[in-house]
Amino acid sequence: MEVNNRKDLENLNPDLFQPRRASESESEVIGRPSLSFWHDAWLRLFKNKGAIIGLVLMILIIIMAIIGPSLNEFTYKEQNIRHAKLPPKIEALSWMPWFDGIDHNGVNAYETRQVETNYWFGTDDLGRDIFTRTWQGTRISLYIGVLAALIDLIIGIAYGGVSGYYGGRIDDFMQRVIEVLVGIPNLIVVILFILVFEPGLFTITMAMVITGWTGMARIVRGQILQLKNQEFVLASRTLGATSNRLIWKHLLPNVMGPVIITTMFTVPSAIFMEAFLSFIGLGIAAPQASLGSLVNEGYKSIQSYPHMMLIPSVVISIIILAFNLLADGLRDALDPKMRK
Amino acid sequence: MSRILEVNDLQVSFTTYGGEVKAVRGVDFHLDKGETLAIVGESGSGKSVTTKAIMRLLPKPAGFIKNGEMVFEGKDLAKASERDMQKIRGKDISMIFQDPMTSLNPTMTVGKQIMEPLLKHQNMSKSDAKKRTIELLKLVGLPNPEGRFKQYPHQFSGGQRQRVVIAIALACNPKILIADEPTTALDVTIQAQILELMKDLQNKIDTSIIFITHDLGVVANVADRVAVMYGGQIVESGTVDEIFYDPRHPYTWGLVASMPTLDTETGQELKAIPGTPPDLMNPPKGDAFALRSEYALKIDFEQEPPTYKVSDTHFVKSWLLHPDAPNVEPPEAVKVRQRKMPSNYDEPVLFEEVRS
Amino acid sequence: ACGGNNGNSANGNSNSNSGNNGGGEGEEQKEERPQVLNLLESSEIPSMDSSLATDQVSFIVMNQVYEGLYRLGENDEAVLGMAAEEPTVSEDGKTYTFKIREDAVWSNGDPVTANDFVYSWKRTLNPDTAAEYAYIMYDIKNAQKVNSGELPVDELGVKAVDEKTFEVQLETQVPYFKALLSFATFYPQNEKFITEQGDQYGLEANTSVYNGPFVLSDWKHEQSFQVKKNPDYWEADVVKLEEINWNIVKDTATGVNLYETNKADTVGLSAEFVDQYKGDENFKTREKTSVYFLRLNQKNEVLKNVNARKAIDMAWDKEGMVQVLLNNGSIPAYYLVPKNFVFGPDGADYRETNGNFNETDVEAAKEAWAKAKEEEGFDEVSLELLNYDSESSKKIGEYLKEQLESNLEGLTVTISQQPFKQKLDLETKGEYDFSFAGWGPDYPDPMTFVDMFVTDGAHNQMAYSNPEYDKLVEDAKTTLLGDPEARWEALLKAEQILFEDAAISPMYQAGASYLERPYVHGILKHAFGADFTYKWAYIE
Amino acid sequence: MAEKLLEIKNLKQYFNPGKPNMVKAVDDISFDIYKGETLGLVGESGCGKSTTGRTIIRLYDATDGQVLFEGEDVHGKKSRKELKKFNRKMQMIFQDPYASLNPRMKVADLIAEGIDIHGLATSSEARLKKVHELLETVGLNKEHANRYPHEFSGGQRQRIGIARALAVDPDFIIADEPISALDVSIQAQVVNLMKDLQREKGLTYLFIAHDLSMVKYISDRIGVMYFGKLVELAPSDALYKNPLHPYTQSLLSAIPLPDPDYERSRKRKTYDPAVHNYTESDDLELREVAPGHFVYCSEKEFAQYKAQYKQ
Amino acid sequence: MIKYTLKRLAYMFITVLIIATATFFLMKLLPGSPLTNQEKLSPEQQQIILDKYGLNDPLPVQYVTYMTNLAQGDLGLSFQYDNRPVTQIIGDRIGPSAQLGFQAIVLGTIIGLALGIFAALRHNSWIDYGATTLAVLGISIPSFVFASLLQYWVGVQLEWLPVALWGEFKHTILPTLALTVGVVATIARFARTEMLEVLGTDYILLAKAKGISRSATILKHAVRNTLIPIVTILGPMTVGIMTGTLVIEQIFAVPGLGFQFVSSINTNDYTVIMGVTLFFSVLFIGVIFLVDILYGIIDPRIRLAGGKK
Ligand SMILES: Nc1ncnc2c1ncn2[C@@H]1O[C@H](COP(=O)(O)OP(=O)(O)OP(=O)(O)O)[C@@H](O)[C@H]1O
Ligand SMILES: Nc1ncnc2c1ncn2[C@@H]1O[C@H](COP(=O)(O)OP(=O)(O)OP(=O)(O)O)[C@@H](O)[C@H]1O
Ligand SMILES: [Mg+2]
Ligand SMILES: [Mg+2]
Repeated sequence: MEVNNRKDLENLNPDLFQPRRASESESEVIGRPSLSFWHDAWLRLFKNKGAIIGLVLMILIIIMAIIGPSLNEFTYKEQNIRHAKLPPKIEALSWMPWFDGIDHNGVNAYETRQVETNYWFGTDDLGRDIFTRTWQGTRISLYIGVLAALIDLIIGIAYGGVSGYYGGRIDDFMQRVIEVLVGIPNLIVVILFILVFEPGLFTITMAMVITGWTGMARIVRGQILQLKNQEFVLASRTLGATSNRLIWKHLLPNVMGPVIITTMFTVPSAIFMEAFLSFIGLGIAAPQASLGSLVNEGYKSIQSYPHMMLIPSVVISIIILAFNLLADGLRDALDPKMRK
Repeated sequence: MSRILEVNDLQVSFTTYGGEVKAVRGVDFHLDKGETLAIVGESGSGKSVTTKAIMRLLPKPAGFIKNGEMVFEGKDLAKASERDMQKIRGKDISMIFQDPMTSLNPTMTVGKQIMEPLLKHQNMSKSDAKKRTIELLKLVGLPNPEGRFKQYPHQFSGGQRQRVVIAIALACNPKILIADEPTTALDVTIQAQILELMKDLQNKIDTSIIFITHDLGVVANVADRVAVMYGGQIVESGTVDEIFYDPRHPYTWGLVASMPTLDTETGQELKAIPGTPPDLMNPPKGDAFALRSEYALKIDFEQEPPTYKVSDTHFVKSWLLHPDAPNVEPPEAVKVRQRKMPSNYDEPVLFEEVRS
Repeated sequence: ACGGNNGNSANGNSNSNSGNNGGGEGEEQKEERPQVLNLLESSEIPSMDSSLATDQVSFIVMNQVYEGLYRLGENDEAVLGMAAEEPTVSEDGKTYTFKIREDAVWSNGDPVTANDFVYSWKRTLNPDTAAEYAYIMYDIKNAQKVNSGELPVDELGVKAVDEKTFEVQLETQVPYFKALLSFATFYPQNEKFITEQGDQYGLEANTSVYNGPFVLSDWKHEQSFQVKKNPDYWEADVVKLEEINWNIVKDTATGVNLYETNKADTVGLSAEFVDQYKGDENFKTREKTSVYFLRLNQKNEVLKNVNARKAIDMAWDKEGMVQVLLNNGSIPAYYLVPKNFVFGPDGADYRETNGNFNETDVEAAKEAWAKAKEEEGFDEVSLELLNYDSESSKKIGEYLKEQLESNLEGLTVTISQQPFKQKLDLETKGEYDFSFAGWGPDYPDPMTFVDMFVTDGAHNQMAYSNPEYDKLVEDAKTTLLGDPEARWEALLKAEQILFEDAAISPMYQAGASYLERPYVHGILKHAFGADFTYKWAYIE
Repeated sequence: MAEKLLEIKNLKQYFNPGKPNMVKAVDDISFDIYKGETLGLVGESGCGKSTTGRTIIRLYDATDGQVLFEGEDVHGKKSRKELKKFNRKMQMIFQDPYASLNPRMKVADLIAEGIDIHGLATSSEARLKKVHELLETVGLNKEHANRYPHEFSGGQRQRIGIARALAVDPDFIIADEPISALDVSIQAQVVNLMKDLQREKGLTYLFIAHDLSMVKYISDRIGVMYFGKLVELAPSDALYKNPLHPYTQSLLSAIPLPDPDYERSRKRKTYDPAVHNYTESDDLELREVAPGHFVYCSEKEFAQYKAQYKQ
Repeated sequence: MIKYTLKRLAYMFITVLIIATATFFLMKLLPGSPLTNQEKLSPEQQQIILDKYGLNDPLPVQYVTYMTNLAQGDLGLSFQYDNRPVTQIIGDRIGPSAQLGFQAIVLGTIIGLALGIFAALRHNSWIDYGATTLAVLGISIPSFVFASLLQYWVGVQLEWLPVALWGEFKHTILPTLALTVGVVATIARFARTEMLEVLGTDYILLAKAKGISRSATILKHAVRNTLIPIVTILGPMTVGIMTGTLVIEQIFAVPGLGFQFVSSINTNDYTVIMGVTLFFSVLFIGVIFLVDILYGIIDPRIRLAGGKK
């Protein structure tokens, strides 16, 4: 039997061996600050580099969409045919090969054509300022994207919510309707819709919504189906909560996560779709511009005046990139699986 | 009885966004051949992490072994290469997980999944492996093993799946079987069957078992020895009788007293442990259990307790065994069970000082 | 033909020629270069049935594989085709008798006979065929009545006197009749073959039969088509090209890239590419005879005012449009009948004689606009420009809108962009304010243009009506036929009246820019009918 | 223990009736619950315990049968107001401490939900005061009111769930496995709390669990369910001393108890429904073998059990 | 399973019916007829043409005729290409679109899977970030932008491959690549997420605990389970690609169906528009159905349970 008591253990102050009970508040205390779900998600989002890049890009783009068109003296539709097809020139960046006002063939068009004004992103073939048009187009594209996403969201939540909440025959029927709708290739529907109705911002948006909402509805329904049998919903029901209260207090707040994520993915796909429509000539009507129509216009000059296409293409890509990064980040931040 | 595994001062941490989670904070235990060691403790106390560390299956790159050695047949598993570990896993040490519903690959036939370790470790031919697999299925008590061989996991009930998982774990007659809450997801009747089955098999192949659970009933049923974990440390360990009939640590008291037995009178209060388990991101100073203990001493809030030996097999990590500590009465529920253990020393002996 | 779509599309028309071996050793073996021409076309051949064809692609291909009594030669001269010799013409100039070549055969070996013409023409005019271009034959006796079903088909003034003698009777004299005969609608058709093929006739390379310098040897729909030299052609010895390949490419950039990689011997250029290739030695431009103009719908309560119309015509910068937007050799038009198209009895260009009308003058335009406002009592007005979906027309529409809106106060222009056919439909129904229209000649006479705007004319479509104008046109078609000078005068006068009324606002006379390899020679380009003839083309 | 609070008569709950996947989750069960008692309900997973509870509280519409609360039928057509009254008198505590609290709501709002629905507080101060009281009742403190559920441990959450149920001052609480998802050391917190509350407020419980020792500890009487049927119902002691139905015996023998000596000597019995040898003509029903001790059996078995009981 | 299949078939049938009806009436809303630009035709002749297309009948009769013909697989005659049946036009064009679509899907799926799985295996390494960035870029850059860059650089500048046109296999390479980018990006994202999920499951842990090597664990256990959910997106994606080819077809002068669709829109060729729409719809529904069946075959849980729930 070894005795290996150590000195220091023997010489402890006997006072230390007085009983001391932790108070109840001490043992039940929660150390960390109170965080709501959203706050928590927000913090998580901020730890995601990609999402932050996306968020910053998106904010920049939105700011530019708001102020960009008024940053210089031109309007998006003002033409000056004598200044057509000028390459980009920014005085401050003139050391950069892209913004020195020298075109594809190495000619300084500003000098040869004696143009005094600097067009930051150059001009198009009607002599309109591409800088102004790009941000104007961004505005329109965002508008279409966000509007389409919002309408999707509203219809999707309403439809999916009703279908999932009431269940049974109603759900059965509503699901059949969706099943049928999903069977229709959406690009085709969009094209037909635009053919039949007067082309314009609203038509384009509606065309995308026509079949677009089914995705949202399915997601919402799935979530609601899951949620409505969750114990917290049952608990509320046993307390005598009305459907109204269940829906607004318990169900909707809890589907918001997936809904937001889906919406974030809808925006870029709507923008993409608009670009696509523009490309086949069914986009927004001139002289209004969307990023898609700008790319489409520029596409024809890709070899001679690459700036006309590249600039809006880059902006589209950035928007889509930003939304995707942010959506990815949100998914990570909001996904309950990632919690705990 | 020979030692098959010895774990010394095992420390495991996870790096997370919030900081380092010190999930296991210096754990020592050993396992003898043919015995069953039960590890109990509440959720989050580090039971699974300890066993995953032994298998070297900590989720990478977040989890890592910070310190300590795990000597298996003279080899320190903490330093073994991944290749060596692959040879040991499934062959010498195998593992059963908690949830029978998710631990089988849904797209592979059950037969194939059982055959895998056989083919890998025993260089069997396919037909031999198949024969052995069918034997195993019979062994774990599945009727119609030939037919079952070709079925997929979803065609099995929960209890049957757990049997399959056990069959996989036993395929190569492992020296150590680690069972991480193998019955928690099952019904009591099925749980009883599975426990019987495991004991049965242990007798047949003389495996050592590490059995994790937080159900004291199960512990009483299967264990030879018990280790009680709290806050990433083993606070008390001993033979099953020592733990149930002569517990010394206030947390063990709490555990034992919080369970009613069939004899507990309805009027009698259960001994609840108040509060919540410690946050392992910032483990409390001193004794992790002090905050929730009604027997806490001032020193508990300042200095980590050393380990005392109550008998050759009974270790307790608590200041209450210090000679200067006041004499405390365990709760009623413990007192009624308490027995005099013949192998106890006269006085607890300091076994080991706190490692810093 | 109705202009509009074709002339404008990016690389719509193309031409010529060959040599896809483009490698280094090609140089010393210049002679070795195969007689193969590689071309691009922007759309599929809609029909190989000469009765039904209406579009330029069909016309171009048919012009190579079919042949009428005449075909267009150099300088749009009508040269003998299936006709063996110049016809005998009756005293009154209304009956023509043609001898068909003895050696003219169909590619299936059948001889080309007088009956082939009789059959073809009757088939075209037979109302059951519903041929769009039937009207071009209305100069033939009873043609209109036959076509509208008033008379049986057999009453048509054509007949096969014998196997190789074909007689045509006309309603009136037609000064440009020979040129007209080169037009696709007047091609012969092999009755036996067509009856055999039934519905399938003209739908595939092997369900058509050919009598031209080439035969259609391969036709992959919406992809490519190919003609090969016709060894049985009566003048096969002058045909040097062995093969012409057309690939269907809609995208100009793709076309240019194909040219760059020697997959095409010539490619049409859109404005953007003109800038890029302007300095290229193979860069060429060509003036065309189609004229584009704004139809001003005189049913509109503002546009019915002549001053309003004048204002619109004069208010915008045509020069800028042509140079920057079109940038393809098009020239601003201040007229209806194009330049270098028809020449009077005195040998002078119609255009030279009549000069320009209503040249751009923003100040004058503003004055006229103010006057119009006063006369019609409006202050602000919104007009809809009916436009169609082609790249350049969209651009022009945008340009016009901006120009007109900034120069004419109180005017708002909205643009209604429609698919081409739909736009035509709306025009026909008169449901528009003003529209972007074009016209290409069907035969070499000012009449093909002037005829359009007579009261209730099929192509008037804008409710323009001036009895004086109508009278001049009517006279030129009837009483003045015997007096070329007077007739010419009448046609000149008619255009003058049209512009006094500012009935339309001309925009530009089309041009085309293209790249063509230097080894391509002898492609004939025509002012009317099919755009190109490859019979005499060769590679060198 | 005389007064019947709740009478369940021939309750049936079938899911997907008429379809091939029909489940007779609760198949014709009858029992009474007396005022102030705790009735335990045990049985293996899927035998219909939760369904029974949920049907009683009207989360499901019963396929057939009656639930009388203080003599009034809870099922059947009721006006909104009457239903609300029941909602106040009958409450439920759920099994999963993670799923039973809406993660997007603050603890205060969760607890106050019943107060809001039934308009039990006249002002927001009163509401808050009530919430604080309830928090204290379940051993939490005021500061917790403004927190979100995910910040709490399982035991704390379960106590919040209890506070929510208590907010409407119910007479009767159905506790559906309120402790089985909790850690051993925490379980006692909840059980003690429930017992204290019962004593203080005179509550009646239907306590659903599959852990027999806990059920025995907390219940006055215990019902054993098997495949949608109530097979045995008896006072807790009687059930343990004299388990009659072979299924009850098997269940009891399967549950490990925290006592190594007992475990070493334990003999497990298996249950095979075939032992009954029921025939078509057997009239199966719950029969009172001894006072208060009911067993689901045939006439023949009844006699047998009676004989058995005597010895 | 049979019942499930029949039920699905019934829904498919209803869907097609609805689409056919909707397209039919939508087209009737549009101005224009085969007569446009034929103002010189006499009314009698116009009647003849209208009769040929059955356009003189009252709308309900037209509808019935259309549906009856449809039932017999007759989609009518093209307005634009005189006398050419729409079915024949579709038949001629489908080949190239199908080939491009197929190649793009196969290639894209293979690359996408490899990329996604690799990224997941090297979670949070630069490979992961690289692959993720690539994937996001892939869906951010419109395919036509990518196509024209490909054409210019690979075709014109490097002269490695034909710039455009159709015929030999080499002609299919650039358009396939242009289409593939989107597929790669989508699949890679899916595969990565899915793989990460699978790697976190208990059965992967169990496989490791069996001592199976990492590569075998991944190949035998992880990949297959990753593939299963990906199969479900293949259906809609295939059709997305097929319709999406229209722009690519235009740029590369490929005589495909998408291209045809756009030309028909530009020429108001309603019968062809209707035909192509219907064709795409049927294709879409069919593919989704096939994928579901395939899904059942791959996933034993569904295969044996009979129909999914
Ligand atoms: N991958 C991980 N990342 C971060 N922390 C982890 C991870 N895995 C486990 N932990 C932490 O380690 C601690 C011990 O976990 P462990 O899984 O060993 O608990 P346990 O005793 O097995 O509990 P249970 O009874 O619930 O299974 C917990 O605090 C847990 O939060
Ligand atoms: N909403 C439902 N639809 C269909 N079947 C259901 C539904 N709810 C429960 N069931 C079925 O009814 C039976 C009884 O379920 P119940 O949840 O009441 O069992 P339980 O005894 O509470 O089990 P556990 O101990 O697992 O909670 C089970 O077979 C279950 O699958
Ligand atoms: Mg664990
Ligand atoms: Mg339950």
